[in-house]
Amino acid sequence: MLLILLLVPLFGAVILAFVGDRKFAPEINIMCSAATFAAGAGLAVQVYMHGPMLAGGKFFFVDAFNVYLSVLTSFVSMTTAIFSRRYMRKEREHGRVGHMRMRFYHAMFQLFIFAMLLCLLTNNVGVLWIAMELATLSTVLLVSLYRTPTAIEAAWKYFILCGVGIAQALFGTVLLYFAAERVLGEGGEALLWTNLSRISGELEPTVLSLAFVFLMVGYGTKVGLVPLHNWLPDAHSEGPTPISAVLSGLLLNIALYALVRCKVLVDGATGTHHAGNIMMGFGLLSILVAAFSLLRQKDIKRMFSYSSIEHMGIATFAFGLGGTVATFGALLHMLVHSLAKSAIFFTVGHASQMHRTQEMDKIKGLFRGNPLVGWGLMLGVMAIVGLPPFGIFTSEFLILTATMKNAPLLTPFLLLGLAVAFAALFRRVQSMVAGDVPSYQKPMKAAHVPVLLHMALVLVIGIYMPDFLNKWFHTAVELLK
Amino acid sequence: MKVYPYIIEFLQIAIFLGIAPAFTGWVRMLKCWTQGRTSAGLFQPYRDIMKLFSKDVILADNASWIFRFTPYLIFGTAVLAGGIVPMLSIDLPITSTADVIVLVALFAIARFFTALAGMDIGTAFGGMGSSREMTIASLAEPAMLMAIFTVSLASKSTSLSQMVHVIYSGQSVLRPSLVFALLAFILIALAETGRIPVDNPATHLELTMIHEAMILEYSGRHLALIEWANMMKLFLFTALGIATFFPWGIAASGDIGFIPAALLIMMLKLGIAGAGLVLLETGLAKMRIFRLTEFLGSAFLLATLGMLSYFILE
Amino acid sequence: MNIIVSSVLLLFLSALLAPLFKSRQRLLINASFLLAAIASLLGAAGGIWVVGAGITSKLILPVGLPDLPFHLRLDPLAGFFITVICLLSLFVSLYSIGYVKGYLGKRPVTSLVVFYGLFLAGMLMVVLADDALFFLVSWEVMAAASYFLVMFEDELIENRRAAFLYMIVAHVGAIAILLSFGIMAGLTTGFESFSGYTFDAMRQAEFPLQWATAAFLLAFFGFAAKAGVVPLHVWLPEAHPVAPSNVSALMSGVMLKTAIYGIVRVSFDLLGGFPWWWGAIVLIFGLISAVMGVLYALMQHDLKRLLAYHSVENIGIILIGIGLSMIFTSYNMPLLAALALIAGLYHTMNHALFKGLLFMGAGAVLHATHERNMEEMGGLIHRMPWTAALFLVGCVSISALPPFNGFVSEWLTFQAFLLSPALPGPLLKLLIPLGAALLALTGALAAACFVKAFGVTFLGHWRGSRNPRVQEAGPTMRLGMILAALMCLFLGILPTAIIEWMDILTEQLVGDKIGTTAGAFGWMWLTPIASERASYSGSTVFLGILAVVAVVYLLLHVKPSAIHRVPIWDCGFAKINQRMQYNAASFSMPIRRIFGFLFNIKEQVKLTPRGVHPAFPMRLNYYLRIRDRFWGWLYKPVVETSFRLSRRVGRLQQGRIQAYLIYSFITIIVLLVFSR
Amino acid sequence: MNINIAAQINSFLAALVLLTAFGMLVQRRMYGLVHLFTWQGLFLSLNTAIVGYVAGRHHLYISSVLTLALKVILLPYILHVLIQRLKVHKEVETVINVPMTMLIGIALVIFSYHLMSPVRELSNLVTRSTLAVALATVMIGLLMMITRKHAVTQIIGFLAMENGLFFAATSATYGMPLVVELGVALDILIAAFIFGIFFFHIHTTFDSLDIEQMARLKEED
Repeated sequence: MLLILLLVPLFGAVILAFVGDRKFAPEINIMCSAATFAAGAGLAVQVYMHGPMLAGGKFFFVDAFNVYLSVLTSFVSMTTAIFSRRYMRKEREHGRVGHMRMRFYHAMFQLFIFAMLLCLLTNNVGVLWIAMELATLSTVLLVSLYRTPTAIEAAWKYFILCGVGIAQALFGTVLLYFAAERVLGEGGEALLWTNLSRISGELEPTVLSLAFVFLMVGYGTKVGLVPLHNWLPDAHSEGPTPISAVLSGLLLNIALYALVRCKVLVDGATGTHHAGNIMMGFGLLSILVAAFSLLRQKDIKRMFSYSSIEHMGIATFAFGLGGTVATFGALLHMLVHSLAKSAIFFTVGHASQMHRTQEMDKIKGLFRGNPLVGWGLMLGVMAIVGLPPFGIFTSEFLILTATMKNAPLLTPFLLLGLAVAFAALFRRVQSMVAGDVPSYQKPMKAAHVPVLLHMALVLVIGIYMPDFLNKWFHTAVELLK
Repeated sequence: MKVYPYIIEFLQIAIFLGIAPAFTGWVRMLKCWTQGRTSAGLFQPYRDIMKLFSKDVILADNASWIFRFTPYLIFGTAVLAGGIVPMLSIDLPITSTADVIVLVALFAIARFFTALAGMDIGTAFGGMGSSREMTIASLAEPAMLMAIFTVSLASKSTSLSQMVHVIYSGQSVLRPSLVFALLAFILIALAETGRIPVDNPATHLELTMIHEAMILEYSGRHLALIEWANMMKLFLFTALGIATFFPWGIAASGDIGFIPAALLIMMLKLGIAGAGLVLLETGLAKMRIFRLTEFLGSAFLLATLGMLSYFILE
Repeated sequence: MNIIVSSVLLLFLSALLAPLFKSRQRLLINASFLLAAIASLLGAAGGIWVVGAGITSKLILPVGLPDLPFHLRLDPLAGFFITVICLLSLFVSLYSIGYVKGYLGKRPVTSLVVFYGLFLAGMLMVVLADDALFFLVSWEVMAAASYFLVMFEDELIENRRAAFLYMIVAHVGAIAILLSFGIMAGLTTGFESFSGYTFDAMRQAEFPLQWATAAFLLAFFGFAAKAGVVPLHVWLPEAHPVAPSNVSALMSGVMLKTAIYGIVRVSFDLLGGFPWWWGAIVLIFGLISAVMGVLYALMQHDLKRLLAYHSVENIGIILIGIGLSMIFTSYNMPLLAALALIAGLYHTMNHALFKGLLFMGAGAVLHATHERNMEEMGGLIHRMPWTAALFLVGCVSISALPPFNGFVSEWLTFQAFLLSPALPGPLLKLLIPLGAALLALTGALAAACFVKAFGVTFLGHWRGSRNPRVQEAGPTMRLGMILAALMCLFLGILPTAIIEWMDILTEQLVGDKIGTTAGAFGWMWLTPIASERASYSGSTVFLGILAVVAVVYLLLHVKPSAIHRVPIWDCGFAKINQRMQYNAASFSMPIRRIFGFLFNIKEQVKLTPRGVHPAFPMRLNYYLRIRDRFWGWLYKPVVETSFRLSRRVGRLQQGRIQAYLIYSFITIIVLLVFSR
Repeated sequence: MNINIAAQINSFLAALVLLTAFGMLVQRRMYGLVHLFTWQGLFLSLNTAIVGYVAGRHHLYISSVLTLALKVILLPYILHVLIQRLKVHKEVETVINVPMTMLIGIALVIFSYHLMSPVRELSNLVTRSTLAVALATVMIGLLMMITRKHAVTQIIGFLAMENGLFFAATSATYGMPLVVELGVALDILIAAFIFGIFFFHIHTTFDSLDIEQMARLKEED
């Protein structure tokens, strides 16, 4: 099951590379992703039945934490594939992408998914790093798909900054390995997460605290934490929308996942709350900076990428905070945020296609022009700013509660950030959805399935959390203790 | 149950209806004397009302039902108020329907509808009258209530008969708070009943008139009712002042025997009060409308002083 | 319980069905608003029964957080507010059937219908909620739904601005409420478990004073923001006028009351045992809102805006009652506390009814004339007599004139004021009566304001330049208004019955009731505390006036005398036209002069004189603009600061990749130093 | 060859690596940079081989060969080709304020030494003393990327960082597990192709490789 999950996208990439830009390429893309999702679901059931498991000779490892993320990843990638079918077709009609690039796009999309799943499922911290780098590389050229000067600039920044960051992470990994080797002895065993987590208590604290700095900076760059975030708005705003959706919906989650794994080890080793404090610091900084930057955005996708920074900040903060409630909230937050945010990006993509621009001042009258896009965007934003009954409210409620308990003095800052972000997002979105239809707005058939699906899920999770999810989260919380 | 109180009640209302014009006449008569004119006599108001009743009604084209309904309402409230204020006897059955706050509210209703009637025809004068009337009222009412509160603090009640009873039964002879309250009350009464220096009942000079401006379009029985109600209002305020501040001589119990005496004493007091009113009116000059804030402000100040002095001195 | 829940479900149903009938708008309107009306009827019945029987029932829904499912609790307090909400929503739903049809052919009304249902359901859920999470969820559902209702006619920029402002204020308020609940929950269980978030736990818990104060202040801030208490009221006169009138009726009438409910619930029920100055705070803010609200209302010439400012005023009056009650409670005088609380709650119900009535009337006018500016109206009483009469009832009630309901609650409040000398503190003794004077001022000004509102709108001649075809409101609209008007009268002349019905509330909240004494003189005398203290019988006043009027009328019409209709006399002035009438601005001019210092007034007169003599100007332009001072004081600074900050933050993203590399470089160095 | 000779060679090579790193920091010419980079790669692979020999870790030979192939032959070749294709070989880049950068570099060396001293205490490998050098190389690579304004030089700086990391791996733990080494190599390969493509894109769109002009996406106004 697990191998299927990994192999499908890999072969999908190869196949699509050959299929190229035939008429049915998007369908194949969708099929591959669907298969991936099916496999992921199967795996989830397996884990739900028999609990955590090792596979492929200790090479792969599945537990409550990464299984739900991998299901999420495969799911969102499937919906994104569905969305991108219509979207990219439109883009072709607009003549923004050519034959060669479509081929490239589809192949890279699958490769990207493969990289992310590998990240999640591998048991080897080194391989985790490699997969992460792979994920970066596979998306770099997707970001520059349109070959406009800004797109190339964005991609370049993405490439360089993430490359540098990830390099730091590798150094951190080396140090980790060094520390582990002294306990576990030589050989590849020493990089296996299962072993590491088992003996994390005996690892050398000084080394690990050093290692964590590099890991933090490395993976933090990919999570998009301030002040390492600068690549993120550019990359999100310049790439094709499906890519923006998966970038902020999934990739950030994956990076955060890696970071959290490392944090657990470090905490285990040092026995202090050192790593947690660092993460909290980064998280809070990200929330505030992102919230205030939101106020002055003109480009719609840029704005939502900043909101992604903010939410990643919240999740990081919560993980840093630790404790049952906060961790639970953080896990939930990762889930609902990626659902809601990708849904938003879908609608945003359609909106900007309808107006042939990403400038928010020019986007108007979505309610009238295309109710689905308009309401989808509105509801998505209401979810993302944390209005009940959507799931993000629940997670933020939990996180706030935990904050009030453990770090009451930080609560006002958190709330300030949330309030400002609320105001900023609402101000813009309202002016986009409301009002009369401008003359230059082109009607179009929107891909409604993904949007509705995501919003429905977010809503349901908000008011009723299914039991298995609850169980998973609780076991995951136990793991991350 | 006792019958007498109800008899007294009706007696009082009847007397009230009957005497009110005479009191106005009395005031006018004194005024003529002080100004060296020959007066039309005590009963001129009756003649006026009669005349108006016998005349037909001249109604503007666009007068609505409000315009026609208002006179009756004003009259009704006036009569009801007359039933409430204890003039002859303390325990009147109706008194307990309404305490002094309700009394103020009754006047407010009348004012409300008069003002509406003023705007109904859509003339400049009507609107001006209504606007000014409501402005003055909105300043006068708080002062009025402050004065009343002072008294009701002293008598631990807002029910009129109770207030009168407490003061009557001599627990309070010449308290400073009451003195202040009385002064305030006089100023307010001048404002409420539209006398000089606030308003001049005897003129139709466009820019100075307030109350007259509102009822400019009325005629016939409507006007009669309004005039009569105004006379009652004047009478009522005087009676109220007398009852709350100088109740001595009023019939303490619901015994019919005391009534004639009470009636006489009341007449006497009214006479004196009217004289006082005339002295004030001839002494003062009509104020500009924006000076009224000072006038009513001082009334409010006095009332407040009364209340403070109740807490501080007593 | 089940009745209420079922009514909530019905409302959801009406909301959910709407999209299905997208295509059949007329059917949609009839069906869904009828459904809403039925639901409200159910709710009202349930509420009345619950309060009457004084029962408390609970329910735990299987949804929500795994550790914190949604708790519902229906006690008399909730029942009372449900009654208020449902009564008005019943009338308004009936009214809406006619009103919303006015949009047919202009715009799709689906969203209006959907959010109307959600809005009502949200309000009911707020009242039912028995744990912090569910409370906040329903609170925000209510806020969001009403936000969309305000934005219904979204092509107008002013509507969007208003809606946005409303949303922001509401959300900030919600955050404050969340914090206050957080504090309470934390003190109950130390965040160990989520059970701390249930209201039951908060009831049981004992809070240290300083924390309780913090919680109370936060909650008061949040609820005040919702209720539009000065200085947080600025959103209210923006948002209420631009909403469709049936919605503004609900928003003004009952949505603000959920905030009142919150204040009562938190202070009396959850926290309890407060010091006197909490009450003083509530009282003071109540007084300020009352006076400022009515003064600002006087300056308006937009009918619905005027009404919105009156909501601020009336919320103030309600808070006065509650504040007094809190003060009395803190000095352990249950009877007086009960009196004051009854006054506040009674006014809550009254305001719901007459403000709803007034907004419905204003809506009818808007519906007929497509005009909100009073300066353009006049003489409507001839063209729409029903609306005029019903609006008049509303005016009389809100101006606190007997025998209508507004007077009863105001009278009770006065009584509460007059009993304040019983308080120990000399300071309170001296100051509270002044509050009574302010209340009196408010009442008188309100009367002035409504003379203006009614007079300018319905009386005189038509002032407008264009002259639209105006016809009377439709039957359903009239039905809604008539019912509300009747309720106003009923509450006015039979207060004792209502108060005996409400007694259970005060009994539970402050531990005493005034009902028995109120009933002492039989059903028609309202005598709180003691009969020699004070007494009022609305019915007698009503009947008395009625009798006298009838008698006089009959006497005068025994012999029929002609009524001659003639042109206006007006002191014999020649040809008067409608531009010579007093209008809204000129009516309120004296008061504007007197209280001018409170407003931000810009007034200018432009004369363009004819050549011959400056004394005979060709034309004269008069320009008047009155602004709410609180804009400049409170809101502008916040906005400007945040934008300045965001400009600062923007510098981070300055484009050059080297700079970004430097960031990460420095970050590493700093962290290394920090963790070495 | 006994341990301490090996250690001496090892640290000598480390010194050379550091030297080349500094050289790159101040080298103005493209080709010069590429040559320096090649040298660095060579030293690395030598070092790896020796360490492998001393520590008897045979998979280190593989990675040393990999390094040789990748960083001494392939990458420099690619760079050469690109530089010629894009005609940037004549371009001489102005390095701002050489002494300053040098000083910062030195400070970095000291800092990383200070930083790595605890690790050094713990380690009992021959190569333990070179860990500091590895970190310093990484840092200097980063510093180089910061100071340079040319796409190619930035990439070279990036690769230098990669070298440093590799060096760190060998010197801290006698190299990572083989699978990781392979993966890293693969990644670097892909990266090489990607930046190759990039150079062309940038050159075609901006008709120069100066990244100063890639500063349009910004917030401040």
